[in-house]
Amino acid sequence: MIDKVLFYFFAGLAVVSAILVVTRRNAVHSAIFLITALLATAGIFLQLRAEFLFIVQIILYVGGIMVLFIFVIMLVNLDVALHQVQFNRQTWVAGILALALGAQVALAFRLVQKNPQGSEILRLPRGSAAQLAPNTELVGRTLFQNYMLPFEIASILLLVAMIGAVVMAKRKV
Amino acid sequence: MAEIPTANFPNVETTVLGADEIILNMGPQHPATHGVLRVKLKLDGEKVVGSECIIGYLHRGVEKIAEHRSYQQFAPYVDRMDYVAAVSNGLGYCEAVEKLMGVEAPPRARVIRTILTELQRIASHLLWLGTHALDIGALTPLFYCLREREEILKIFEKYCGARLTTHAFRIGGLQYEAYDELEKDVERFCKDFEQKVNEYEQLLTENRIWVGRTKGIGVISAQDAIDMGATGPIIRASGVKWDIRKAFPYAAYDQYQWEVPTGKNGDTFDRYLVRMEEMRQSRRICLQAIENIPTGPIMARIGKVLKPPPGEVYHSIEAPKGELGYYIVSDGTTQPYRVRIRPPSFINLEAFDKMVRGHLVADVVAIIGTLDIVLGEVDR
Amino acid sequence: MPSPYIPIFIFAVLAAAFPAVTLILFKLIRPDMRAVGAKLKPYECGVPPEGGARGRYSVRFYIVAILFVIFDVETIFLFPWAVQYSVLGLYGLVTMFVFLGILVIGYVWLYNKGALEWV
Amino acid sequence: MIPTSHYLFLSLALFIIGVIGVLTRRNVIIILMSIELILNAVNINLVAFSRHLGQVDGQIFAIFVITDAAAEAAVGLGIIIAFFRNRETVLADEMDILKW
Amino acid sequence: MDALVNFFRPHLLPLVYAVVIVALLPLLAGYIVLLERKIMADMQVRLGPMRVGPHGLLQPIADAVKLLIKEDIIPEGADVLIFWLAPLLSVTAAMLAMAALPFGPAFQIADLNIGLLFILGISSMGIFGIVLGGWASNSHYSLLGALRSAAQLVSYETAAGMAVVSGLLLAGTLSTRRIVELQAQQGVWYAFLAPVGFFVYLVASIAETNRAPFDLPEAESELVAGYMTEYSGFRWALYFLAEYTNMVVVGAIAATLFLGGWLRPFSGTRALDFLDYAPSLLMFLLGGYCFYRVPKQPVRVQGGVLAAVGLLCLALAGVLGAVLIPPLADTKAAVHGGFWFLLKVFLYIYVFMWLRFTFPRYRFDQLMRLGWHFLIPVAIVNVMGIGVALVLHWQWHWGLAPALVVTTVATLLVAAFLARVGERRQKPLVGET
Amino acid sequence: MANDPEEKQPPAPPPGEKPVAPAPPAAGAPPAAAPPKPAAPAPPKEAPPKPEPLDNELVKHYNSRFGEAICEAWLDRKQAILVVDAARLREIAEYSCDEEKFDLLTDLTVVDWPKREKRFDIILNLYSFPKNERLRLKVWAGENEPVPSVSGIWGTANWLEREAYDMFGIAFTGHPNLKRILLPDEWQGHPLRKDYDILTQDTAWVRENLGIESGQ
Repeated sequence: MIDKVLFYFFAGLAVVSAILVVTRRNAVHSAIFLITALLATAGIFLQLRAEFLFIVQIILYVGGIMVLFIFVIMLVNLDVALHQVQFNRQTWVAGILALALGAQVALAFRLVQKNPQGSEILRLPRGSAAQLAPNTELVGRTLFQNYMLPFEIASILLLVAMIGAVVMAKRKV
Repeated sequence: MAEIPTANFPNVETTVLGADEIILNMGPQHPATHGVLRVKLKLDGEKVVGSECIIGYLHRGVEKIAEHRSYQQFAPYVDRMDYVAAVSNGLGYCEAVEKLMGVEAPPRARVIRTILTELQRIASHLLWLGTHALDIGALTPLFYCLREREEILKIFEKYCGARLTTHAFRIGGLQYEAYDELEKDVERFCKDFEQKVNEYEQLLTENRIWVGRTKGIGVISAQDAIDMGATGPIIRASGVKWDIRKAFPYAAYDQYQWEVPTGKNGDTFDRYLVRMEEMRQSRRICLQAIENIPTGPIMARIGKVLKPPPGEVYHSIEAPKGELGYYIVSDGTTQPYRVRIRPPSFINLEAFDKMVRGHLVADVVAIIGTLDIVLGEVDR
Repeated sequence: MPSPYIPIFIFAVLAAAFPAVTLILFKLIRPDMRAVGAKLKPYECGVPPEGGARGRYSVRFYIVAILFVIFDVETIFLFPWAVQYSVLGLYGLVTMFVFLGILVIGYVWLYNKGALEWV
Repeated sequence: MIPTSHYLFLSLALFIIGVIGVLTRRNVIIILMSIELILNAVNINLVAFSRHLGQVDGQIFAIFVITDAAAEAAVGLGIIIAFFRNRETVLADEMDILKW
Repeated sequence: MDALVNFFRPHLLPLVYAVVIVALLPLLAGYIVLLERKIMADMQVRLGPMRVGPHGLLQPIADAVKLLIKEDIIPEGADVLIFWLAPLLSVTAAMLAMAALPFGPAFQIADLNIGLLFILGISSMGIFGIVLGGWASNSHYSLLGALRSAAQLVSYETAAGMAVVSGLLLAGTLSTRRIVELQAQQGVWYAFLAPVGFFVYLVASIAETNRAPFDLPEAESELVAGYMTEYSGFRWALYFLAEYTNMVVVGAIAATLFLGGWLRPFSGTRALDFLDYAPSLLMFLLGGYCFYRVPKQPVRVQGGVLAAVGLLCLALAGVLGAVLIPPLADTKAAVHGGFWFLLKVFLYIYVFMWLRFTFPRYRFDQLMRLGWHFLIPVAIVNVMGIGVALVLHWQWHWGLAPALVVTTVATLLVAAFLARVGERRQKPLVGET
Repeated sequence: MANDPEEKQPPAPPPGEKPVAPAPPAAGAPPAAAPPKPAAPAPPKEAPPKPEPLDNELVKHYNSRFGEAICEAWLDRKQAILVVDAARLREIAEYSCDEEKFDLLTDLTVVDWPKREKRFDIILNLYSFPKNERLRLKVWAGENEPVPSVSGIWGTANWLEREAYDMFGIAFTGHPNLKRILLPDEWQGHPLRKDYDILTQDTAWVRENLGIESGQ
């Protein structure tokens, strides 16, 4: 029961905040709602027994990336930007496209659930929560043993990002 | 300060997006501007590319007041200019009027004047040190300094009944005879003081943060300092060995042995060192002076009503902040025709813009502190 | 939700509610004075502010934030590694050496370019 | 026990909101935020499957996605800063030159 | 209803703790402020607060009442919602971080699998309270202070995180309780095994809590009050509460990870068991001193208050002493654990205060340089150094002590090198004559 | 570093470092100065000095260089005063600074004599580090007569001239930023003129900007 309550709470929070993110005029407000959405997602992760990911979401996404966003918003004088038109003329197109996309995926779900043959796709064997148990330890072991190469490549990605971003932002390097 | 020539400051890299800079206004109600100084800073990021001092918030028209008071009546007013060094102000004024009248204070009066003025210099420097350290973030020296300053103020209080705006001297000499234990009090203070100064130095001089915050900050070369008319510790820290007490000795300074400390780089750290050393030298003068206070009268023979002959005189003394000059024009009446005060703080403050460019906002407070201005004197 | 998180969740609600409730409660209790005039002006040392306050600030802040994000990611990878270090042993050490080594190259580059200097 | 499909629908919703944001907003920063929303939706999906299968791999992918998001945000915002410095705007439809 | 009761039953104790923490934390913060003022006064040859209550003991309460009923001003042009929200965010984040702290073997809201990361992560969210509060105020000083503050926090967070990792390498778990238990088993505090890590954490945590000599964001001589400039009354108090709570949090992290948590000093040494009497004795002496001062109070009421405080101390002494009696020995660990833990946290905070009253303030670029040019590389090297030491210990069967000594010395050499390089690179801002 | 007497010092230090121990006063006269160059502290007790004409080396230099432009020269209380022509002030100032080494402009001020034809004395108080002597330059200027600014020669003059403008309304030509310094920009009148007093002061400004009644 409590699980359900929490799920709907977090999911609702995430969706409402997400909607507010794309509709607020003021970029700072958008950022705040994005933070809320990300925190709600972190809650969802927690519910899904991804403790480590929960805290990664908070430290990296909320405490890191969003700080970056807020800094940039404050750097690019947004008081001026506030008086400009915030939405472009693609709104309708976007709405229709999004609806079509949503309908398509929803339909696929329904079809899959109705159709006994196709249902195999979603009837993947269900594992138990206990298998995710000492979460950090598991993540650590899997990350460093099975995904060692992607991990090293990630460092190259970070290196490139670091250099690229600094080159972009700094006038004279 | 219409346009800021950034071209002269090659180190100033434009780090802000776009062309426009921020104007940051510090003061008049700001914790670090020592009163009601207002500084408008043109910032590029956190770097100062230009500044403008806006003063006059404390302007009382002291020079105008002088024209409507008799010579003696005006004497207490000068105490209110540099209110942390009232004794020095009074000394300058009394000596200027004496010079205008062609009289001279008796030797005993001059020695006592010297002692009190040097104590005042120590007191003023102590207050400077405390607030300067506080600006840079060291909380504790302020309280130590005030503790020592308190001892000096106690001596003043015993001598003339007032602590801050003392009006200690009269034209022609002294009103009050030195109280019985003056020598003992001064000696006791001076004995303790040596160790206290060393204590402050221990707290600050070797401190990496303090050195980092003051070395190379607010540099002003000897040439610039002379050009900007800076006097007192500022010019000495730039390497000019110049002190009015040596150049044109007044009071009883010619009787004592002491040194004029100078610095090399003219930065905030050197000014700090110079002032610290000045305190030691003042202590030295005091110790010499109390050893032999001449006996005799304390007041020259002057009438009750002062009527200096027509003419003019300029007299200056080495106040704690620099050259404090009085230019007095007499028209032969009992009231001065014109009194012009050359305030050291005012003119030293003029060098502020030169010192501050290219530094960070945080250095602005260090530079204001090192200038040791008193707004009562700047604005008069 | 894993069970230890339930008290934490409740604690979070409490911790958020406590200041908010106090704030509202005392708003009701204290005498209601509407501030007027100069009291409402933003502090600018006693003079009217010049230019909007939400102006632009040094891009250095942004560079610091970027570097922080990158190093933060790095730190996050260190945590599971540290926790599993007794299992990973030498292998883990070498893996992390390579990972940090690549980033240290970037760090040295930044250092030499002066990107880490504030002024 | 909440069925996995619920999480997938949540993910879908966030994804679509993100897409709408990307398509309709003019402010590049908000577009980037919408992209973060999309990435977030992906993460929910990954973690939901990780839970469903009882395998931790999905979470590892999610960590990489977040790493990627950090890199993307850093570079993306760097580009915005560089662009803003030259054109004084953050509106996407005014970014119509390839070189300045 | 039953369902609800059943649901809460297993969490009853943590919930009580939660309520206790939320209720006591503001009081604790208030008394830390009082203590700070007293210590400051002592270092500056004065008395400090003496008026409200005996020796100013009721000062925090008077302050709190004053702040609560103070006029509440929201400046013109402020973003009202965010202005409202920001201090709440700050204080909530700071408080929430306490959830995973082990105040004693028994007193902990939740022992999480990711405990330490949880504390670090949640407390890092306080940055939003600062940035948003500064932004919402619509004032130069606030925004500049906020940005500085944020830049400072993020700069030192990395160093702090790395320093924590160096401790974690030794422990191998993120659970705060396990970390302390492991230190008890190994019989040594990690501050001795990873001294460089501890030092880096000490410096970084001072910077992260915005304390002098790193109190740039609120350097009153430059930025007036930094991000708090426009805040007054209770909102301002909330920021203060957040700051002091953060001090407790970082102190608690340091105590847990590096200083043996709730363990008594030399907890493993039987010969030093007499130290168990110390807590009781300390409280007894404190209570005795209070009673000694009672007759000297100028006002009756003050004497009464002091007597009450003395009684409280004696009661605590009684409790701390009673658990030494064999029948109550089971509770000894819990009661004494709390005492030692709080004592360590307090000593850690005392170091903060001591530094604050001794040092001038860094300039912002110097602060950044210290963080980025020195602490972060040293922290990285330190992590690798401890990693190497552990591999030497496990794989090549070196003794742990020699291995750690070797790597620590190597780390220190690197640190010295970095300091040298940094000094050489330091350019004057304007042309020096 | 501080008190080492052997410290290097760009401009020569003043002489006069004789620790004599004179019981009587009058010991003050600086030694090194040129013969008639007193500029010293209080003279001994005697009749108040009358202004006496001055004709020493220095004045001769000035006379030979500027001739007519040096109107008068006298000694008052043993202090040298040189009255020069306003039109050539700049030139003379430059000469004083560069050739005669009066490198410090100690003070610049004004005295108002409303009954005189040229009502203002502009007074420049100069000091020379190498010679350790003072010199006072005086310029007579009428009510609306422009006076050349010397702020290009001595940086100090910038604020001092602004103050003189603020207090006396003297328009210095060539000053980079001549505006009021102590009083508000919109203030009416120049307070240190003799015909300005508390009854004629700008009460309107005070009422308008501060919302109080000023003065009497």
